[in-house]
Amino acid sequence: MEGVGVTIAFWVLAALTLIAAGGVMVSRNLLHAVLFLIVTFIGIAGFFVLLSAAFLAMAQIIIYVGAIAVLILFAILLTPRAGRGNSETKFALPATLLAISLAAVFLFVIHDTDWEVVQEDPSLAANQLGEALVGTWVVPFEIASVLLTAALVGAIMLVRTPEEEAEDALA
Amino acid sequence: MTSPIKSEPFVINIGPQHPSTHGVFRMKVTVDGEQVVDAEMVIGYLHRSMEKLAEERTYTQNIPFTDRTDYLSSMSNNLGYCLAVEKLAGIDVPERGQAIRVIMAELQRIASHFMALGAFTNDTGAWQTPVMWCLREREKVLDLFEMTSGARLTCNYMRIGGVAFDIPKDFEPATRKLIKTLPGFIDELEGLLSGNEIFLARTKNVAVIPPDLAVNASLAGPMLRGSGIAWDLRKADPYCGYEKYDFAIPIGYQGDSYDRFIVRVEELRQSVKIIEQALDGLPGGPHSTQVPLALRPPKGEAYARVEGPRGELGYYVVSDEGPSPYRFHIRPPSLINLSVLKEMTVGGSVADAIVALGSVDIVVGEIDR
Amino acid sequence: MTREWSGEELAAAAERLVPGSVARITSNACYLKPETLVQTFTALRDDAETDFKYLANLCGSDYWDRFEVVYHIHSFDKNQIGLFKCETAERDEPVLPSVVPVWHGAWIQENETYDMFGIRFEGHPNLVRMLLWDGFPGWPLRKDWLSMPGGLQPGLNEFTGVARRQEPPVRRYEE
Amino acid sequence: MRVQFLATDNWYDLRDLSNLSSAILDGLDKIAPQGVVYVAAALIGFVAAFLIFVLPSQLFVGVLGERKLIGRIQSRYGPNRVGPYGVLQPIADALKLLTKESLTPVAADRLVMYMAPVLFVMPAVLMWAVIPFGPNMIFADIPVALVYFLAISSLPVLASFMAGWSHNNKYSLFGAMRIVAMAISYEIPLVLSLLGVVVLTETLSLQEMVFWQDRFDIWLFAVQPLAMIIYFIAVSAELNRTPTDIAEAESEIVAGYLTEYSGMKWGLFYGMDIGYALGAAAFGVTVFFGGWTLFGLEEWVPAWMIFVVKVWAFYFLFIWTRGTLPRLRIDQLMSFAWKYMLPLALFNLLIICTERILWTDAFDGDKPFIYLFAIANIIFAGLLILGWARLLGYRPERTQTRPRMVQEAGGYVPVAPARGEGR
Repeated sequence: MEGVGVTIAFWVLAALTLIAAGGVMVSRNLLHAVLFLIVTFIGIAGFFVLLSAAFLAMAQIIIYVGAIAVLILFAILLTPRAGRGNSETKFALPATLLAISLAAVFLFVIHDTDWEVVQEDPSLAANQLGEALVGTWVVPFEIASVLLTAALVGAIMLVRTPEEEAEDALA
Repeated sequence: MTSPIKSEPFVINIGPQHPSTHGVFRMKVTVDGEQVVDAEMVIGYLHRSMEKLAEERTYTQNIPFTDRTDYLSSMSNNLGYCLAVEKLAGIDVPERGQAIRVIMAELQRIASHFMALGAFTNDTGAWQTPVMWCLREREKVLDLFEMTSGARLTCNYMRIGGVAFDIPKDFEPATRKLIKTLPGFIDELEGLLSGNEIFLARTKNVAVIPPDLAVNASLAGPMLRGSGIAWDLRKADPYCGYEKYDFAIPIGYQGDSYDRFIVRVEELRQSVKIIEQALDGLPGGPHSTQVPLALRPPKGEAYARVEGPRGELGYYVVSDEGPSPYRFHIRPPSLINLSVLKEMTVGGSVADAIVALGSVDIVVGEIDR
Repeated sequence: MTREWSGEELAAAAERLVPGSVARITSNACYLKPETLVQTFTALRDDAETDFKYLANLCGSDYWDRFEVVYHIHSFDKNQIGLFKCETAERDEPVLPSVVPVWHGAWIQENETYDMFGIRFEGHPNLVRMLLWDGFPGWPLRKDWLSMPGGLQPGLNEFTGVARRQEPPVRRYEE
Repeated sequence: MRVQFLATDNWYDLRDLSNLSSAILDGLDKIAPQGVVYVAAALIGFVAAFLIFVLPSQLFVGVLGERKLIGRIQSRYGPNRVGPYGVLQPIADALKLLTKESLTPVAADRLVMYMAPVLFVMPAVLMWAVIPFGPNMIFADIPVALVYFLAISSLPVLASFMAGWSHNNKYSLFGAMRIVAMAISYEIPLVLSLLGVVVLTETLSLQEMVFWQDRFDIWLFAVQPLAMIIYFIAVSAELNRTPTDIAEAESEIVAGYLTEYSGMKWGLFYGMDIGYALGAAAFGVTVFFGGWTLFGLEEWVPAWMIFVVKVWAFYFLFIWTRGTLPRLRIDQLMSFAWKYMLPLALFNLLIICTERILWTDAFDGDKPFIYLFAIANIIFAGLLILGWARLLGYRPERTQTRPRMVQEAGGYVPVAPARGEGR
């Protein structure tokens, strides 16, 4: 995708995402932080659209905005001290210094490497993505799913109430 | 071990202003997540202290009070009070008066049960469709009341010694027409709801009351019969000639909200049968005995009980030969049926608490008196 | 037809189950002593012959010189009803035993009686004013609580009519 | 693709409105600077899809039609006071809502509370970009239209949660928690049922699906009845319409996440609820009921007319269930989604995949076998629905719908031991 419209869109999206990311860190109310996080996810989905990876953009919105953000909301609601704000901590100064140094490292790396620019338009159709996932990359795909299931079962085991554990003793 | 997810319970007010509390009735529900931990009712918003006012008025002036306690079944209330005073003063009522009283009480039971069934299905979430159907049929019964007593809701039709005035000429054909159409509608209502899977899922095994708790908590009416106790005052202690009519008592299986629903639906059919038999054998003669307005019953007390739509409706009247009763007490079935509110709602979800409250079929006028 | 027990029959049954529990007898009612009230009612409820398992009605009444709590209790299987009473001459702080241990449904009717007459029922799980608000001064259904002239205007928390209070036409209730 | 009867490409041929829009855009392209044409195309798309079709049908089908039909179901007249036969009722409602004062509770989170209706409306408009109204009357024929629709339909859940959370009111918190819990558990059966369609039609774009159904002259709901049923239940749960409207169950938690809203903020939620229902109906029609085609009729009658009538017919299903069914409890809904809908959707996917392979390899894709599969699928659907229900313990014959009758009054009548204790 070329043309002047696309570059304008890129810069607007970049600004939006950065502001939202900043908002996540700065906002006092925890719920506002999650809402800013959702805006960053949508911004990243916008980047995928700009890179004409439409399927990835939609998947990003479904997975991140539709499910993960909602799970974070649940996590916030269920933890007892849900309403606490991001109060000042004495680590504020060292944290900003660390952040600046990290940013410097990233910028240098990005600037230093010579990116190999792909010429033709890499339009990634959904079925190619599907075939790649189940064809060449089937092993990592299966390992990832096994890992996720293990994590799921682990989470449930962690949060079991004493009575449920007692049941195990009987069984 | 990390502590399990702990959510602290908080109190929500299913308050006086709420779409499904059938009037000004407040239930303070302590909720832990979706589960009800404790339920407590706050009543008294409609308290007019009828019992104190009745001590300042003569026996006949008290009859309009009985209309306003349970405004959904004014005929049964009048009947209960008049029976109590007649028992106290030893007045007997002519045959025709008794037959008219039976017809009116049964018509009132049909109208009140229609309102109860409609409101109950409304609580389970059926979007006002069953309640509209039930109210459409209830209108026909109210037209009959308007034809005889002049009023639809608080009829004030019965007097000590009989009924205020005789039934008009076109009352009987209108009632017969109603009796022909009602069973068809009752089957249609039962078809719509009793077999409906979602209605079953929402009401079966909800607010179960075991039979011994039902007896011990002095419940009455459909609440008692829903738990399987075959107790109906019209059969056990027949008044106004109920022993002449043959009808059956419906009783439930395990005392959950669904049983109370099907008991009420079946009672509608039995009432239609009673009205039909009463209309066929309507005797001639006077509709009431002459009773002096300033009635002074002899010293003593009387407790008369009537099977109202919500249960045993008792009137305890003490006289000291004065023109007005010395002590006037109404046994409110709605209030006493609520004595098991905590046992019904604790453990279920908030939605079940609403359905449980709906299955009790309370009338706040009677609770607060 | 429901068989209404006369006073003597009730007293005989009560004496048979718990000797010395009957205070006095009238034509249709039997007065019980407050001390053994709960014990008598439990016996009456569990006894096969009386089988009074169902408390139909419980209400208080004020007879100027004494308070009285009336119990209509009922049996389903034997279809009979009995009228028991329990009285206390105490005027300012009337206390009577609560029958909640015998019949669970009594708690609501006792709350109402306490609300209307001020009769304290000890042994009651949570005796609280149900129909009226907590700060309500006085017990409305008592005979000496004036409802009409000079009585309490609803909503105000202290008596406005206290100054204009006259004595009511006294109507004694002789036995 | 069948060529339209007497198809003329000039702009006044109303059967295919794309001629009109392309004529406008070409004219504009000549005179306007370079970028303006894109903006104009977007505007025309918005006006055509949303303002001409969705908003009027929201008002007349959603507000007036629904209230009149539910009135008829409840044996009463719907609104008939404002204007002839109540036609002006929706406008009166809109004006009333606009002029009503919209309150904000003191302890409410003002920013989030104002943002929620906006975020609730935005996806409702975006949803209509991918819905095909005619052969080339589609705003954005993107190859991932189906996934786009799923992504957009997960946004209003967040807006409702924000609304519920920001009111600082117990009932709203209940509503917010309920809607989020339900949306997650009903999204998976929804996606799986649509996956079956994608497997059969080998495409994610809605226009392609309509062409597929046109080419094989069979509607997908006949080929996959189970997917259609699961779609309908899952979508009515997402939109929380009865029997699953527990998020704003008025009999329990007064109005759920809408309790504190009044005036136009509530109006937006109410209007856009109907907008989403229409969107889900349009999507259902496009995927399962052959979109704008009607076995060749679209050559004579304008395609978008067929589509609009079909959407209103599908919307009638929502009205019908809303008028008759009571509401399920939250835990019943959850267990229904996970224990019943999910396995059925997986079974459906299994059957469709085997049929797909059979169809392409053994019968190398010729037409009559699709009808064979359709019949087989209908039988499978019936068997699966009943079989899985009975497996979960659904014994309808055990519930007695009539009480026991007793002639004599007396004590407790013990229940005769029934054949076995049903669920």
